[in-house]
Amino acid sequence: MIDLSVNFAGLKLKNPVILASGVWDLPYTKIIDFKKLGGVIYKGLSLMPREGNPPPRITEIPCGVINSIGLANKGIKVFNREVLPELKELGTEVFLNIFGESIEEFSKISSLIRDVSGIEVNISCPNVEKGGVYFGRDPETAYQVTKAVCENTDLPVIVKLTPAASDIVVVAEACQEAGACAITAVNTFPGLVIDIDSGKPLFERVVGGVSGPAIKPLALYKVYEVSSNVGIPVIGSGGIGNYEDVLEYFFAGATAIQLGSVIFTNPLAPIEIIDNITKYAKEKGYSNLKEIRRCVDG
Amino acid sequence: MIDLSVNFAGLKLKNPVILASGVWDLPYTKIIDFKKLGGVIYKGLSLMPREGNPPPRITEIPCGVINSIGLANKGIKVFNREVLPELKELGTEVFLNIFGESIEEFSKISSLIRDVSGIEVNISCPNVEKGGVYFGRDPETAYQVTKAVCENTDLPVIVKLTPAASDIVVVAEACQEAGACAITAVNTFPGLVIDIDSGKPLFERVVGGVSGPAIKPLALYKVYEVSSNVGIPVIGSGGIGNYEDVLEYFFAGATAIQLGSVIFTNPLAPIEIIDNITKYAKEKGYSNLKEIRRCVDG
Amino acid sequence: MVTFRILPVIENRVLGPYTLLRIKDRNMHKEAKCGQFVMVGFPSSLDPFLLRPLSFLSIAEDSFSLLIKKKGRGTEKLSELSVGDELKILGPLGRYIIPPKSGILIAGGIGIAPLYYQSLWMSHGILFYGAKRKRDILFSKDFESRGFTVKTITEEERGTVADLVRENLEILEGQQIFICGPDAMIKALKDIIGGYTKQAFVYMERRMGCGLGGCKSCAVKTDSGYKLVCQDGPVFPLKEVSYD
Amino acid sequence: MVTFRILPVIENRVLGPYTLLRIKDRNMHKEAKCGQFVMVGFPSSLDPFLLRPLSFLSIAEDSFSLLIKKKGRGTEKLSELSVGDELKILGPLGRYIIPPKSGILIAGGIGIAPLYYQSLWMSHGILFYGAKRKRDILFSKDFESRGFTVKTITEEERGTVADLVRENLEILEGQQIFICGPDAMIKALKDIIGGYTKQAFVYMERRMGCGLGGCKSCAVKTDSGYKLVCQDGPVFPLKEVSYD
Ligand SMILES: Cc1cc2nc3c(=O)[nH]c(=O)nc-3n(C[C@H](O)[C@H](O)[C@H](O)COP(=O)(O)OP(=O)(O)OC[C@H]3O[C@@H](n4cnc5c(N)ncnc54)[C@H](O)[C@@H]3O)c2cc1C
Ligand SMILES: Cc1cc2nc3c(=O)[nH]c(=O)nc-3n(C[C@H](O)[C@H](O)[C@H](O)COP(=O)(O)OP(=O)(O)OC[C@H]3O[C@@H](n4cnc5c(N)ncnc54)[C@H](O)[C@@H]3O)c2cc1C
Ligand SMILES: Cc1cc2nc3c(=O)[nH]c(=O)nc-3n(C[C@H](O)[C@H](O)[C@H](O)COP(=O)(O)O)c2cc1C
Ligand SMILES: Cc1cc2nc3c(=O)[nH]c(=O)nc-3n(C[C@H](O)[C@H](O)[C@H](O)COP(=O)(O)O)c2cc1C
Ligand code: FES
Ligand code: FES
Repeated sequence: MIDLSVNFAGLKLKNPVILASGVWDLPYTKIIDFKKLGGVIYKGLSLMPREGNPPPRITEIPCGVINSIGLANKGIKVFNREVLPELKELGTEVFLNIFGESIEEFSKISSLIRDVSGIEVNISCPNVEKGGVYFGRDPETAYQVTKAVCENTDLPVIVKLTPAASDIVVVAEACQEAGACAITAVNTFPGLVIDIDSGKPLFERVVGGVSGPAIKPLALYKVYEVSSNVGIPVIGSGGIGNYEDVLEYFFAGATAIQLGSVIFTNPLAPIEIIDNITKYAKEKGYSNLKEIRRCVDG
Repeated sequence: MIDLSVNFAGLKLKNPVILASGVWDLPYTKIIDFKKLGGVIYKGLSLMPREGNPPPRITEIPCGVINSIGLANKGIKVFNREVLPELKELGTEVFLNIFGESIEEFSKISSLIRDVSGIEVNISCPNVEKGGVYFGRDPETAYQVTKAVCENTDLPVIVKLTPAASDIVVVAEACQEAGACAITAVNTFPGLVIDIDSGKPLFERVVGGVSGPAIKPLALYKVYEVSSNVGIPVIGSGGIGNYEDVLEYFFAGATAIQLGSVIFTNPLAPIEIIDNITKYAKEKGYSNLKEIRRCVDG
Repeated sequence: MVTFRILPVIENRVLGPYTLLRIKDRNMHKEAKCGQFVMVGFPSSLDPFLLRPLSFLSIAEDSFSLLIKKKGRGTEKLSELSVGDELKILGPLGRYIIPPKSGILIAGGIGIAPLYYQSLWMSHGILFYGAKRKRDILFSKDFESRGFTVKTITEEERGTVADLVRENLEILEGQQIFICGPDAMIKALKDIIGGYTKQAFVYMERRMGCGLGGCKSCAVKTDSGYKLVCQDGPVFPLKEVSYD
Repeated sequence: MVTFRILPVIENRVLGPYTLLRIKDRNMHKEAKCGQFVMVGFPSSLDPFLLRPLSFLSIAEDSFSLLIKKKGRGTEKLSELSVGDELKILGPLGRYIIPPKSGILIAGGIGIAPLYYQSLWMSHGILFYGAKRKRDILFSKDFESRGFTVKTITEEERGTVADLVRENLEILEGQQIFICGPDAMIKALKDIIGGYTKQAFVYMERRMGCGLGGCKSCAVKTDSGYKLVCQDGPVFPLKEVSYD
């Protein structure tokens, strides 16, 4: 038996494959066997419900997508009542991705979170007016947000960073100092698509967030930068589509990885990737992830 | 007749399509009719010859490429003697892309440039130990380099910026203040590819520069940011592959555009794009580029 | 149950201005219901990246058919497929509707696809059908042979389907109405058939990421906030859909 | 003259462990010379992005052939093409060589492709040819029928082509030698045939961007600095190529 489990943040995931925030919801139980996943991170939640941005909210770009969802969600209270009970039945570790427009909002929402494995703090969404990347670009604000969350929860706190920060390592260090026990690197890259028929930006908010294979080498470099310089574990996110990509992230220093846009083009990718990592380990004669990683360190 | 000419930096280009630095060289005369191009920018030149980085120097990524050439070139003196005479025969505007590891080197090389239409200052290459992005990330150094170049030449000076700057607008403003008459936005994005067989980065220098369609929405956003905030013309560069992409760049505020990696996958793209812009203008009843642009402004 | 599979094209036929693709599959007829759709993509390349939402045109025991209008790169590539080429198929998706035994269908252009499929679940009715040119009108005989009265209009001759409906408003009374067509047509119809909207439904289109309620990208503005085409639709009560 | 065109595949044949693709073209035979190659890519998708360098295997009046070893995604997709599928073709590329009337060819694996093409320009010679398995050895009869002596070796039986050459060193004397195969093989041969290197040449492989001397990516380290496979090569004097 190959042991794919990973430890981080005091947790033990059965494997390193985590569904990223914002790309899936409960209907995916119709097609994915969630019990096989290492974990899932639920769509960004705010204190109050948010409508999200007007459509169009997504479009294709070369080898990827750009979105401007705007963190549409029902708010933490409705979530706790209506969604949480179902998430707890999924049979995998559940993390909540949270978003606030102020430090106070982050404090409040954190204190309302219960019955999950951990929190992922979103200071990296490019699709909102306040908070989001504006917090994640600035090490000082990143520190304060992280601290506020950590003070209001006993759950493990992961902070999800934006590649738009001028120096992502400095931001990661600030989060570590404030009590984060892991870093997710990275959220989407800010991008622009113009509708050539109107000559105007496709999205009402102009900027959108770019994800998918197009950003893989860019995101991988951020993971490499953070994991080479920061002591806490890094969860890699950005353009992962197959097990080879996952290996690249391991070798760049990631402890676990998240799958986002790939499920749009192959909803079975999470399961296929877990199967293929197992197959790879078998073929190479490795019995756990440490041995896979060691092939670089040693 | 459709007039595709553009004016910038006191120059009149017959059309807005410019071949970017580093992707072409004289053998392309075997396949492209250079007389049809708006302009060409020659491969980054330094004061002294540079060997460049050890191979591999390029590889494919999803919808693009990543390179680690390392500014291999023969140096400005050999260039002036051996290459310049041939470039002057191309029948198009020739710009020289220059690179230095110090401000002094930039001064010296600038004073040795003659008989071309202008200079593009490269403070944005990610593939070198010194200079390159290290200069282009910092507004103060960008200012000093630009000033040094402007003081040593009467030619129009364009500065080519890196998307890795924390705030590209601030860098662009610094260049404008120092005397730049146009901005090229942007050079390649820093990225990483790992060879999963060895578990090590594919390139000896670890980081490489990502270009091609994969970066188009990211680069377009940078062009939009710079052109919305800075007075001098912006030359767009990043992932352009067809005339629709060129229109996106126009509507985002670019005055002219550069074609880079596309010629790897379609060396005739520059000519096809010029033909297709003409066709588009005809179909829409526009007689020049101003009218195309106006469809947004008006 | 939703499945994701790689399935082969077994027929590619030009049909008026559109392409009919038939895809081999023995399961869809057991799973799919009225009102649903699939998402379709190209294996073994990351470009084009996203799957494209397409309605069923019809479903047989051994295959199902799609009717495709060339719009951009994806539909263009779909139109060029050869027999034997393979596609990624995710589906069936969307909330199914319970089709009325009889009712009124209002189609504009390619909007005929889901309404044709819906008509297969009905026993009779009336079809109002508008298109650009006369030769773009498809399936008239077919509808008639299955108990439908077909009223057509073309822009090259007389006007839009909204004009046609306006001329026949009295027919709509007391009937269930199903609309599919471009946004402008839906808007116009909403104004025209205001009085009958309690019974009117519309097939909506939005750019989609996942097709499975995950990404929240296919938002349609309704009186009670945004709803999702892939989860709450594609069929919505016309009166709910908001155009302000 | 270099051209860039979209050309159709007219034959896809499995040949041992490789795929032979024949591409319809009436011009290449007028343009291409010994030692050259083409770059090949897929139209209408941005992924895979780059063109792949491939040697000519042979050129007829109405077509040219490539011999392809599956290595990664690009060569895999090439192997799966059907007759009628189209490819982007850029070429002919590289510096041509003047083939000797006779000489020695040393091939490892897929290295047979350019050497087979070169042999078509020669009147006779000797081929040393190594492969993994016996059934991977191609064209032996063909070479022999054209005046070549063929000496083969396989790893499953006896060893590598370097071993074969070591056993036959005396044959090399005074001959022009052309080598194509994996880097490790070239390195080994460089050590073994040191004394004959004045006359020895090697077909080099590097990852390429442009194929036209533009991007400087296909650098090969030589005694006089980096040279470019696509412009100065692909054929280099063995003694120049540096392996430190
Ligand atoms: C539920 C549903 C059912 C549909 N049924 C059919 C059908 O049966 N036949 C048919 O021809 N068309 C149908 N459409 C529209 C079809 O999905 C689009 O025409 C198609 O996605 C355009 O793709 P493209 O690559 O050609 O265009 P591009 O403009 O190149 O596509 C770019 C991106 O935008 C998306 N997009 C562009 N236009 C639309 C649109 N109108 N609706 C949704 N996404 C869009 C594409 O999916 C893609 O992600 C349906 C749409 C929906 C939402
Ligand atoms: C001048 C020349 C002639 C060649 N002739 C032949 C031939 O006749 N038959 C044949 O089977 N192979 C030949 N090769 C090797 C062939 O180009 C590679 O096997 C092929 O590019 C691999 O592409 P891929 O997509 O399958 O591999 P991937 O590893 O997926 O490719 C990723 C990228 O790396 C490049 N790459 C990977 N390996 C090589 C390599 N060995 N050489 C150059 N680029 C590489 C690819 O072109 C692509 O850009 C030749 C190479 C050169 C330089
Ligand atoms: C449609 C969409 C919605 C997203 N919503 C969120 C979100 O709510 N919170 C968040 O932290 N990240 C969100 N993301 C970012 C993803 O979780 C992920 O970090 C990013 O897409 C990069 O990974 P990928 O390239 O694998 O998609 C969203 C991404 C997409 C495409
Ligand atoms: C192989 C290669 C070499 C390059 N060399 C240079 C260079 O010497 N100087 C420079 O300013 N930019 C250089 N660039 C960047 C391009 O000029 C261009 O700005 C970048 O590739 C983005 O455009 P694209 O996406 O159209 O390729 C190089 C790019 C590539 C791919
Ligand atoms: S397409 Fe993702 S929620 Fe509808
Ligand atoms: S491949 Fe571009 S220089 Fe050789």
